[in-house]
Amino acid sequence: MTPRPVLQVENMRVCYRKQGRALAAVDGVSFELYEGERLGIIGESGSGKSTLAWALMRLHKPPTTTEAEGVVLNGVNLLALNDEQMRQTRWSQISLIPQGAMNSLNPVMKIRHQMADAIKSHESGWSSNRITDHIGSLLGRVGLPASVADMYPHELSGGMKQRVCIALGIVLEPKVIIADEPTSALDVVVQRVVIQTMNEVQQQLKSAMIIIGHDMGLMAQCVDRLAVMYAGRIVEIAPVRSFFRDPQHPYSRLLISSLPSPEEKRELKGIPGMQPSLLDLPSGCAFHPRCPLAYEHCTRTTPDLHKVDEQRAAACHLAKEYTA
Amino acid sequence: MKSRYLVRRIGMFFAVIIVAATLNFAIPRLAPGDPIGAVLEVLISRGQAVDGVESIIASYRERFGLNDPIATQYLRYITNSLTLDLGYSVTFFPQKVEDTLMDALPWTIGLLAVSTLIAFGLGTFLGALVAWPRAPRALQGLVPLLMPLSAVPYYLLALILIYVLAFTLKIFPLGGAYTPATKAEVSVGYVLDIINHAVLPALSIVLAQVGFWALGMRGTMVTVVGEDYLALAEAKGLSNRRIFFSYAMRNALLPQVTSLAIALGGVVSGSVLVEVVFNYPGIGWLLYNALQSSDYFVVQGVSFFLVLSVALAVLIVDLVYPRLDPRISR
Amino acid sequence: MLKHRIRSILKYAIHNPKLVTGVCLLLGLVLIGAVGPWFVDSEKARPISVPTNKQPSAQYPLGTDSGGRDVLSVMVVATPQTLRMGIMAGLVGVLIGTSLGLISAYYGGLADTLISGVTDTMLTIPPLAVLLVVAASFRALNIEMMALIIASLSWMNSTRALRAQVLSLKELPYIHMSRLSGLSDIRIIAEEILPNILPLAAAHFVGAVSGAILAGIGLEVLGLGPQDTPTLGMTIYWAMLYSALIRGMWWWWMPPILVLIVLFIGLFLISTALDEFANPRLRKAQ
Amino acid sequence: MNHNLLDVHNVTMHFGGNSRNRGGVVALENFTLSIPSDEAKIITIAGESGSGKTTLARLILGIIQPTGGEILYRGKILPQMSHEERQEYRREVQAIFQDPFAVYNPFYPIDRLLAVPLRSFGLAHNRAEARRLIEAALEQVGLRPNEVLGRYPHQLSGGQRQRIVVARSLLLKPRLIIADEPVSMIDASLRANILENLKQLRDKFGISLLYITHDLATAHQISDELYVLYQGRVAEHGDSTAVIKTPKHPYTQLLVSSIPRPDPDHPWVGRVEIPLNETTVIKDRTGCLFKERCAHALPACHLQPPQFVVATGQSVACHLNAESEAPTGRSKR
Repeated sequence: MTPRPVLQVENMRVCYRKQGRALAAVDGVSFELYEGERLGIIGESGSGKSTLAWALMRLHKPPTTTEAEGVVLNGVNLLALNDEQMRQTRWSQISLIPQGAMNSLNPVMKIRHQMADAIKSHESGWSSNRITDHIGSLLGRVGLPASVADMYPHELSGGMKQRVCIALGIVLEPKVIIADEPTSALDVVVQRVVIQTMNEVQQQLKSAMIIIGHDMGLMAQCVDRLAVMYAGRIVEIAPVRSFFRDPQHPYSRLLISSLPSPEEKRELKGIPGMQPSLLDLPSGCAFHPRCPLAYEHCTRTTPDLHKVDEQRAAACHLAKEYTA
Repeated sequence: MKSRYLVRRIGMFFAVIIVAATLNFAIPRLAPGDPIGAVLEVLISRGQAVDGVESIIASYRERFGLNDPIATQYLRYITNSLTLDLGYSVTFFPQKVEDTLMDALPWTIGLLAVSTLIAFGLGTFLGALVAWPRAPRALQGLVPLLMPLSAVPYYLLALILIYVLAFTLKIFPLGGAYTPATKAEVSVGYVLDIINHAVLPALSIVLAQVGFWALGMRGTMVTVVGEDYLALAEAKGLSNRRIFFSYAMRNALLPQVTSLAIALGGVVSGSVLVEVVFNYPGIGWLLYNALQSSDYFVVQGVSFFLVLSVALAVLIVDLVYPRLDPRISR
Repeated sequence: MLKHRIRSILKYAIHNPKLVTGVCLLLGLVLIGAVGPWFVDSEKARPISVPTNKQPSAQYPLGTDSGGRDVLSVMVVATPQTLRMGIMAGLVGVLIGTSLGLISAYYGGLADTLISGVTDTMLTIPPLAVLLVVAASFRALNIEMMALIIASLSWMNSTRALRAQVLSLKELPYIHMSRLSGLSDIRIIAEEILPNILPLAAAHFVGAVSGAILAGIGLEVLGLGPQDTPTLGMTIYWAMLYSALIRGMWWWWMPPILVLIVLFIGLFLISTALDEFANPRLRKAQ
Repeated sequence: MNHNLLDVHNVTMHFGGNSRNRGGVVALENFTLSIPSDEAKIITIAGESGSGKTTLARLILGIIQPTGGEILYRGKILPQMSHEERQEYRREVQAIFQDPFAVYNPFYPIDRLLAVPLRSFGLAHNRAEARRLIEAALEQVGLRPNEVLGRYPHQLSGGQRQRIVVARSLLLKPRLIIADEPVSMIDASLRANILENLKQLRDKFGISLLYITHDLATAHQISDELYVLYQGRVAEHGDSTAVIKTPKHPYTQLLVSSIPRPDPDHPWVGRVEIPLNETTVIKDRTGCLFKERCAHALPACHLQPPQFVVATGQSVACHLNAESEAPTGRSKR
């Protein structure tokens, strides 16, 4: 029985205003997230991946606009909800593990209160010791002593703060958890512990997870499917094994080849040029200035994300077309 | 961490008082002629027939012990100041300076403390609302109004208020703290009379200060609104009110309380001058009269009391601050 | 290199409504002092030079006071005096403040503990308290003396603010990089740190001028200002002494107050605009 | 007798509190390293945050002075150097910092970063020569001069800015560059280009490099020698390929195994336990610092392990290797 999709995003566009122009940080992104699945979203800085995460929770403020044909979470179109309904949905159905855990916790409030107010703002019936027990067990599940509940953020190390954010993210056992570069500021061993904790917690809850990052190695370790974003668009989406063995989009190939492999000391080859600024996007395929295979057609028409086979899709004129 | 912070703050309190007393001791000696000469010269020039001039001179000569070495004079002066023995008032001799001050102090404390607290509370709340993106847009209109108000000194605003509300519209009395010639007794009428007299002075202090606090708070709120923990609070689906009070304002309050401690000096000076404009019988009015009659030691006494009250207020704020910011107490 | 930077500052300044209004208000006041003497005989600002207590009329546009002075000429003479005192005190105050802030932050150690200790202590002492004792002891106070005394009590705020900014700048990698490029401490301060703190120093200069005038007026309202030349504060003192308010002589005390209010609002607008320029996050909030 | 280019001899750095009482933090303890002056090498100092690697960088650059031991440049410690020697030291020991944005004074265009050292070290006599040298250096690192000169820092990308800093080093023809996390804030795909530039410094210009990083994967690519620091002490040291391929110290093994491999078929093996009271700075510095977290802790671990030399020229501070060759250093208390 194929797992049913928990989240369906259809043609999402997020535009913000800069120097008087509307710029599409996320330009027509569509994907599906299945129950219990871990979807990775990878891209260089400025590719729009964090913008997408915050847009899913409708957290962008005017003048930034968020439109989409549909953002359906468990059958409910989030864009159709009014503010109060959306507020209720946040954290109970879809939660977020922030990037900079360093200052994502309120510095003058105990960890206990920062977890309790998330509960109280959604569940009115809970007694206070039920909340206290719940917080104690959550901290235990992320490998932290219950005494952390009565500490302030400045008394915790970076790794501990990040795990508090994970505990916070699952306090209402949401259907979808978005992790926005959860370990970018952490050392490699602490990063492994945080990822290990996140995976265990996600398996227990059976909730779907979107993990956003820029480290290919990390993605290979903790996602089932991987989407690559470039200049606000998804250019490739595929199961993680076939992605690494047989990347379809030239950008994915270059990303993989630029990685230092611990085996042998081969000559390092980075990707020439840099991520285009949204102010002067190249015509046609946004990657063509840096693409070794680019030809005349690429500079004119923007390739759409088309299926390459049953489970994979790529946005490149050269990628093969899937015929069912 | 906590005790070291306390010791430092109390140490600072005494340092400020000793520096103030030292200035009061040193400045007159830098002036041409000696302080007693200055006092006598004023008395003679006004040809005032003051009975007992000789005893005043004798008490001051003993008081200053002009032949004592400067160091002993200084030490005696400091110990006297610390024990609030501030010498004799020239005009109301033999009344002690500290007693005249003690009579006037309750009025100043009442007026100053009440209006400053109102102004700080109101201004902080308004400033927070103005900087809050989801606050009603109408509040933005307040900002251009608050700005000029906070630029104008208290006593100038006081003069305008007297002219408009007291002189022309006659809603409030022109000055003083109570209707003259009423005896002080604990009755509702008397209290109402005091309040009626206190409204204009308090209003001028509050109006002149509320703008300053609002703009200070707006500045800190703007930085706090951009912080990550606020974005996460919103992502957590907390209510707008909860985010505004316990996440945004709670954090923006910290620099605001520090700026309260710094601004107290200016607040006290401004309020003292408001008393002069309203003939309000606090230490400001006492100072004005002392200057008129060159009652030299009362002037020094008032100056010392000003510093004492500010240093005390700063100490209180410093003791309250760790309770607001756990990063200091723990 | 510099011309590009100055042009961008000017471009920012012109579009900033606060700065423009503030500067216009101040220019208006300066004009009173500069252009006034051509229309008005400044001799009439001296006591008993005109009939007393005259209503505003064609001959005396702003009427006369009980001391026999023409109020309009008093305004023309007094306004530049107060401005001059404020700017002198503000300049000296901010120069002391900036250099102390720079030295204590950049060199740290004993200098830092000493300077910050003195700064925090002096900050708690209200300037008026010290000015009282000084004014009461030195009877004859002229403008320059008052400016210097007030300046000696108005540097603390700028020291504290600039010390904080230099402390944060000092740790930035481009300072280490300049040291690695062989720049001496003096050149690092002059070429790397100073340009970045000028906007804040400018904002504090305007703040110090406003603070100095406030302290000066406070003294004058108590009668401790210069007796020989008319200033705005002394005019208010004489008006209060002769209870002009109750005698309904609005033309005596209203003009100095209006001039002062315009002055303070002008200075306030400029200092807020400069503050926003020095602190980009505030600027974004408009 | 020509001296080593750099000798870091038993250097200790203590912050806060005075050396006698227990207060304060030991950032670096008895660190020894030497760089020959005849052969250019890339030496990597790897460790997590709080391991003392940045402190080491600042010590060698002369930004801070050591509280114990000494740092000799060409056989002389900084205070003993004459003015000329110190100027020479200033020019020959350069740095590349982590944040490519904060290295530029926002008030000036980026040209200043290149022009100032030329002037203060007298490497160019007039503007034309300075311009020529700058353009040549920019081309060396793969940048087109007209694209970057005259621009302000915020108008350039992280990768471009970092390469300009490398170009600056080329201008000064230093003998040693301290690169403190030079690529950690650069996008993964652009890192390779900068690492290539760093390798060129050694291969084409004979400049030795002290590469400081928390990312062992990049260390393996470009460095000859590798030091692994833990809480201010050297856990392991030796040829970089040997240390990464066959790590002997349990901490190095944990570090190497925790590198997320970009290959789904090489997942992390087993679970990593972090002691509950995990704090960043370890107070009890007696014995081996890793004993709380070490799976194979022995009773001997309460004695601080000396550097045991393992056969392949690799030295390890861990009692597990006690049976190998006699310890080099004297056994600590």
